[in-house]
Amino acid sequence: MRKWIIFGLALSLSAGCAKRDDVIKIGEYGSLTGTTATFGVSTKNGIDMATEEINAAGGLLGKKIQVIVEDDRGLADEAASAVKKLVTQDKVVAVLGEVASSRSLAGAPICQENKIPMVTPSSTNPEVTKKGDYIFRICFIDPFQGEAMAKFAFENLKVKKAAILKDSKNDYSVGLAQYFAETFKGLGGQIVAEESYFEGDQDFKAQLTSIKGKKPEAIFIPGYYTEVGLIARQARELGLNIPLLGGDGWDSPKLTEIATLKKPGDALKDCYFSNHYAADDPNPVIQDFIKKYKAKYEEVPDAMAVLGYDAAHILYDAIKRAGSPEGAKIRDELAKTANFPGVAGQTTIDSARNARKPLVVLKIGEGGAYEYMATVNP
Amino acid sequence: MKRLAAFIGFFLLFLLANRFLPEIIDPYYLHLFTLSCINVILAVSLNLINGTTGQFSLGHAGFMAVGGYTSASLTFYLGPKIIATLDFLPAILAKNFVFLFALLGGGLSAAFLGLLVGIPSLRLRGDYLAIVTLGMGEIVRVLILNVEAIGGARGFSDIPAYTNLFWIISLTALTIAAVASLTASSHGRAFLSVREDEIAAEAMGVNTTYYKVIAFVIGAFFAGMAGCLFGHYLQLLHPNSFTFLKSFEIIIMIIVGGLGSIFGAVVAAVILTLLPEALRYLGPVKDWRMVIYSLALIILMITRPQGLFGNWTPDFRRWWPFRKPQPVA
Amino acid sequence: MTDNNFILEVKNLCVFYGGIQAVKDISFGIKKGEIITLIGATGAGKSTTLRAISGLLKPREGEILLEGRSLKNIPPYEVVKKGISHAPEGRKIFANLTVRENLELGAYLRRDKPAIGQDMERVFGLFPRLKERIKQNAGTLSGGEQQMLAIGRALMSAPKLLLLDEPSLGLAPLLVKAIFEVIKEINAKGVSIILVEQNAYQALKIAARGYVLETGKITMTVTAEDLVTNEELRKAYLGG
Amino acid sequence: MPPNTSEPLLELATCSISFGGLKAVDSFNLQLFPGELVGLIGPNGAGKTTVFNLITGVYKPSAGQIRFGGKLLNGKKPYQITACGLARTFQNIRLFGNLSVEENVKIACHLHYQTSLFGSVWKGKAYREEEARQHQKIESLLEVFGLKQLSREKAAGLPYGQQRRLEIARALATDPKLLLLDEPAAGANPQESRELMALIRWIKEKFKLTILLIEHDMQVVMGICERILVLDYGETIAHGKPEEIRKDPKVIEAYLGEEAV
Amino acid sequence: MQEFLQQLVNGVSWGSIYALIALGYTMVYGVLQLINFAHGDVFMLGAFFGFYFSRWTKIAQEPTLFGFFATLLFAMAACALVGVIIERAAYKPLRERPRLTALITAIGVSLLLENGGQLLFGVDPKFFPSLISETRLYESANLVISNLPVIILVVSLALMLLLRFIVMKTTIGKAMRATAFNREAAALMGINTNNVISFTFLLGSALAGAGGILVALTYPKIDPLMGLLPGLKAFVAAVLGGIGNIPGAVLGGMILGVSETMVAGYISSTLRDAIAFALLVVILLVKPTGLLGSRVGEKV
Repeated sequence: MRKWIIFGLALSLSAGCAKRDDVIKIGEYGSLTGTTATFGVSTKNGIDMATEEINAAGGLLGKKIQVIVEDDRGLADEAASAVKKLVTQDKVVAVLGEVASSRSLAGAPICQENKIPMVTPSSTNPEVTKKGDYIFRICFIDPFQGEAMAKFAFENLKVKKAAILKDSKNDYSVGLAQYFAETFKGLGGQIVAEESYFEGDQDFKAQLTSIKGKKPEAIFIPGYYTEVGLIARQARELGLNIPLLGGDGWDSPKLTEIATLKKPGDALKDCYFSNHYAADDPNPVIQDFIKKYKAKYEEVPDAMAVLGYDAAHILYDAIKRAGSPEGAKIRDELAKTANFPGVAGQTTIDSARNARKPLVVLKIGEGGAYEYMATVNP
Repeated sequence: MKRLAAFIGFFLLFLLANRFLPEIIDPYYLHLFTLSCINVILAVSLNLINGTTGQFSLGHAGFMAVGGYTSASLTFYLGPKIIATLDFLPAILAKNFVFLFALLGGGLSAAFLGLLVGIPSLRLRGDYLAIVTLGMGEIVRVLILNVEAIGGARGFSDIPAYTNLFWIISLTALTIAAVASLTASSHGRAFLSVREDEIAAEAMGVNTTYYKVIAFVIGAFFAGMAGCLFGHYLQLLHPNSFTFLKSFEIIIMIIVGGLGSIFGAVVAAVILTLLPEALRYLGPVKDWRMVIYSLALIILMITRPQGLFGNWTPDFRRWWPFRKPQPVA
Repeated sequence: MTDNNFILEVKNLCVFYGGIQAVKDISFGIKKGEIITLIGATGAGKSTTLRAISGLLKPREGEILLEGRSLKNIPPYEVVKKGISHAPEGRKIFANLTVRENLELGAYLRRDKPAIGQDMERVFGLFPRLKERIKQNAGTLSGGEQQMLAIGRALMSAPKLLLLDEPSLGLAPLLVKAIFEVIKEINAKGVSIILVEQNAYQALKIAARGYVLETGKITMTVTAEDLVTNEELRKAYLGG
Repeated sequence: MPPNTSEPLLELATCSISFGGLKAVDSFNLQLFPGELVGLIGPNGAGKTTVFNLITGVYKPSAGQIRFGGKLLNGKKPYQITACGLARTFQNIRLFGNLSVEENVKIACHLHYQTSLFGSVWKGKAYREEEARQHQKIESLLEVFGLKQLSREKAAGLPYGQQRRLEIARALATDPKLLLLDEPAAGANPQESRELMALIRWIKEKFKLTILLIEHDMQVVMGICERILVLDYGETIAHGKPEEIRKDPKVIEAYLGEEAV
Repeated sequence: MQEFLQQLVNGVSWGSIYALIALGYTMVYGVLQLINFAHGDVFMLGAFFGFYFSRWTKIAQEPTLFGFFATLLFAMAACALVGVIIERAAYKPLRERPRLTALITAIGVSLLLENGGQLLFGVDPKFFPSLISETRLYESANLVISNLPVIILVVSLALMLLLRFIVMKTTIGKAMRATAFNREAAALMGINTNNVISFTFLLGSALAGAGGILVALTYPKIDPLMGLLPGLKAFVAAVLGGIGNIPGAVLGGMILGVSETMVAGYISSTLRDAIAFALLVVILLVKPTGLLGSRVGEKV
């Protein structure tokens, strides 16, 4: 009985909290369940950490930040429902989300219509920010990473014949692959094979065998770590010992863990990927973040966590500068964001509301450790 | 004549609803209403195939996808041209004319796929048919992933927002009325006879081949229109929305409602659309939303295996105040 | 009704199918070594009574006593263990199994291998046709052979009491005769039999008593003599 | 042998079919003249029901021809054959169990239904008139079979005897010229059998039917059939008037047995 | 030529995984005519049981052959238990109900295991320890054969023979077939049909557990939704081979695996699933009961 009273009290308390005017409500929607839940949860971890930091430092505009999180199960229509609820029921002042461009595209028109700023941490499809002047992104768009890795492969690694293995179900992957191929061919290189898989697949040997027969010097795999780890293993099992290249989807401690044949990360030794930051960068913002993240979640942050963290901070910073939780003012300040010192680099929002920031190329070395290779500026 | 008057009456009523409801009702509830209506169309149309005709189809999401993508291509690529040639009409009429055209295009393309899927149903039964329809749905999805002109893996975005309350309400009403009216007719009994006993139905002179295929065609037609409404509402179509899990969702609706009961399909479609949303207000145990949803489904099936309404369809005419008194038998 | 000679006693049995009462307050008994028969029109409740005895249906009221002990709440597979074997209406043989496997399943609960073998030989003695087809799938047998198999299978559990539901249904006149011969033979070996039959004339000829069921109630208890004496009865139920 | 010399209504000429190498029906010949009531008997597995399935198009004969009113039925689908004026009942009753008695009969009326799919959705005047006509026809049919009070009952919930009757009523609703009855008396007690015989005779006159009948109940067969064919192992072993069949030694040996006579 | 051989090896090893999961599907279907959609999720549980077991017992740190078998047995036993619990709690109350109802319940159980799994195990993928390390049995420039796929193939074939033996030759197998054919008649033989059905689930779920471990060894990324796609594909494989037929499940799995691999290797990897399903449609149109399936023609 006592338990129930306490439970009831807690409920009414939390309900009471929600009604108080001394909080700033921020909405977040993401895939907390479903096939892409791991990305949504990482993003949420990053956002939670940023929020706690701000609240611990006294909050925003004298108020605490309350983040209301809604799950969209990785479905576009549920994303629309979640955003509709956040915007019209919870009356949030701004929205953070989504990881996947398809869900961001479902949420963006609703935010735009209601004049609520939306910041997506990691939707790379150029269409997303074209939905209106309230929609922002703080990650690279597809062309930048694809071009950077193509240049890196051609110029630094002297690769002349490359193969592509992309996730056809994932717009991020398809986009990167497209721009990689265009740039690489433009430089004079040759794409000898273009194969694809679907997110959730486990066996890639057919594609890898076929690629092997075409004798490329490197394979560009712009996928997520969830599949890339297995791909790397299977490539090595088939005796395909050429460098694999990828994008920021690779960044996760799980990647090298899965890509382990004999020693940790050995299946990915001497492979390269583009990322937002290098873990060995002495920059205190980065080191501080990694330390705190490890302490809080007992694991190394992945790219999604970093982007979630940065997105939240960039948004909170804009609210602080706006001095008011009003949508139009927040939007104006978001648009003015310049050289924001995020973990994922110095971020500037351009006139198309996309992020301009440098990327780094990392090499996976002995024991799965990342080594900094190069910085590419937009 | 009376019928025509009723139609015009409803037409005006729906127009009024379209004009004034958004001002009265909270946009979030309106949004849920819209999604519920789309699911009602899907459930009622699948019920014709699955409940009335007894053909176990797991490919409804495929019909929806084909309808959605076809209509979106029409409004996206052809729409501006049609509107340009219709410049003598007020813009709003021209827009809605294009949408009507898209709805029909979406419905007919899905109906054509329904014809293709209906043909295997002549040879296959039960689980084998289910798996073939499921396969067809997956084939559709994979093909969409491969066509760049309709967005491929990125999804088809920038679809004009043509879906409004008028279309939502009138198509939902039309679907329910048409399927209910058909089911209650002699043709409807022919569908039922296929479900009950194909051999006996043939022996009684029912062309089971025709009725099986036609059930798929009609069901797919309405599902295609639902896909059209869906795409022009979200302004986005993505292959991930049309996996076999979507087909499962619709199947769950009609079975929870009571297989064969149109009324049940409608109620269950609404409940199952709202349930996951209502569970958002769980507070501390919000993370358990989908667990609770699945548990609720299992418990409901165990406690009410015949579905919420069994085979029962209320006789709405009885509640109609102007009905002629019927002689007591 | 406390006669200890009763191998099975049914007291005030009421059985419902859903909301419909199929058997209304019937009582009867069968003594050791007897054949009794339940006769009456289709839907009178004959099969329902048998299904209640073998545990396939749960009676709502009343008692079924096997050698004085109640069979209440005993599932069908336990009832078999207690010595009641039921050859159901429509034969229900396992069409995808061979004749031998069907017979072996009849002896599913028995562990005494040699005795099972003997019993199987006995079944073949009764039905030589089955022995010829021992390796065939039961589904390929003709209707008459399937009926033989169903009875043979029921015998394989070495029952004290055999319930036979319409063994002559759908069989040619010649076969009907043969089946009734076998039933007499089985009974001669000491097995008590409750026989449900359409063919009341044939059934009463070999039975000690017949109970006439009408819409779930026993309306009459008759014997073979009544066939001769009671004109009414003959017209209504026994034909000709 | 035939009672009249007019054209046969139904004619099977050297029809054969086999399943997995086993000849189920071998060179079967049958001529059925308008207005006849013919019985088809024989031991289990003799191929009687197979003959019905051949006539109604459920199976396709591997050889031979089937003609109905001079029209070739080979290759026609069951529903097309029914449309020609041939209706049947089934050995193991095949009603539409979950539907009402009335709906069961209505489905059989669908054959002569004129209104299009769209018309029946719109439910215009022509539709309503047709429904009314259909309703009347069904009412009178159910009346004849004593099922009128039960017209709203689920078919599966009827007692066995009434199910059998409903099946015949349903077959009649297709307006057949020829009725094929597969063991209509199975499971009936003598009293019911007698009633059934009367009913069959009556509908034959009333609806001007020709009837082909499979039956094990010798009382029924001998009582109402004008001619009888005896089948064994897919072959016709005897053919004639009931009293001739009763005495035929081949029939007694294969089927009837000494006592049943 | 060697590339083709390599693709064949890839296809067979991928197909044997489908076969392994399909066996469990077919077992349950054969007896209950129920598509146990939760089967793929029990397979997932098998992998997770193995994962946690090997971590707690420290087998993961120092893999031994004994440790591998201990993990395998633990996962099989735990899955068998889960399977029986699912059957008793969710399916048994619906035994006399239309099959579609049980099917929806099965989907419900599947959703429950997936969503519950995401809550319980977390949504991020886990790395399954290499209990058996990968070694190469044969290696040339263009053809590599490793031990794990061979193990899976051998296990699938062995299980197929074992299951066939159980079903065709043992008393419980006879009881299973009798129960499958007619539950009521089986009960009249003295067969406790509830126990037979539970045993079927026990067997099927243990198979799924074993499958989970073996697959996780080869593809060591495990997550709560890992059963979704292989489960569906394995079901397709079972139907392809003729559902309810044990050798059919293996044949169907092999055909599906090899054709998927060949399509991806030689035609188009984006169309892989489309062509796999198209193949299914074509085969079923030609032979509506699957390759080895047979159905007693309906008696009219």
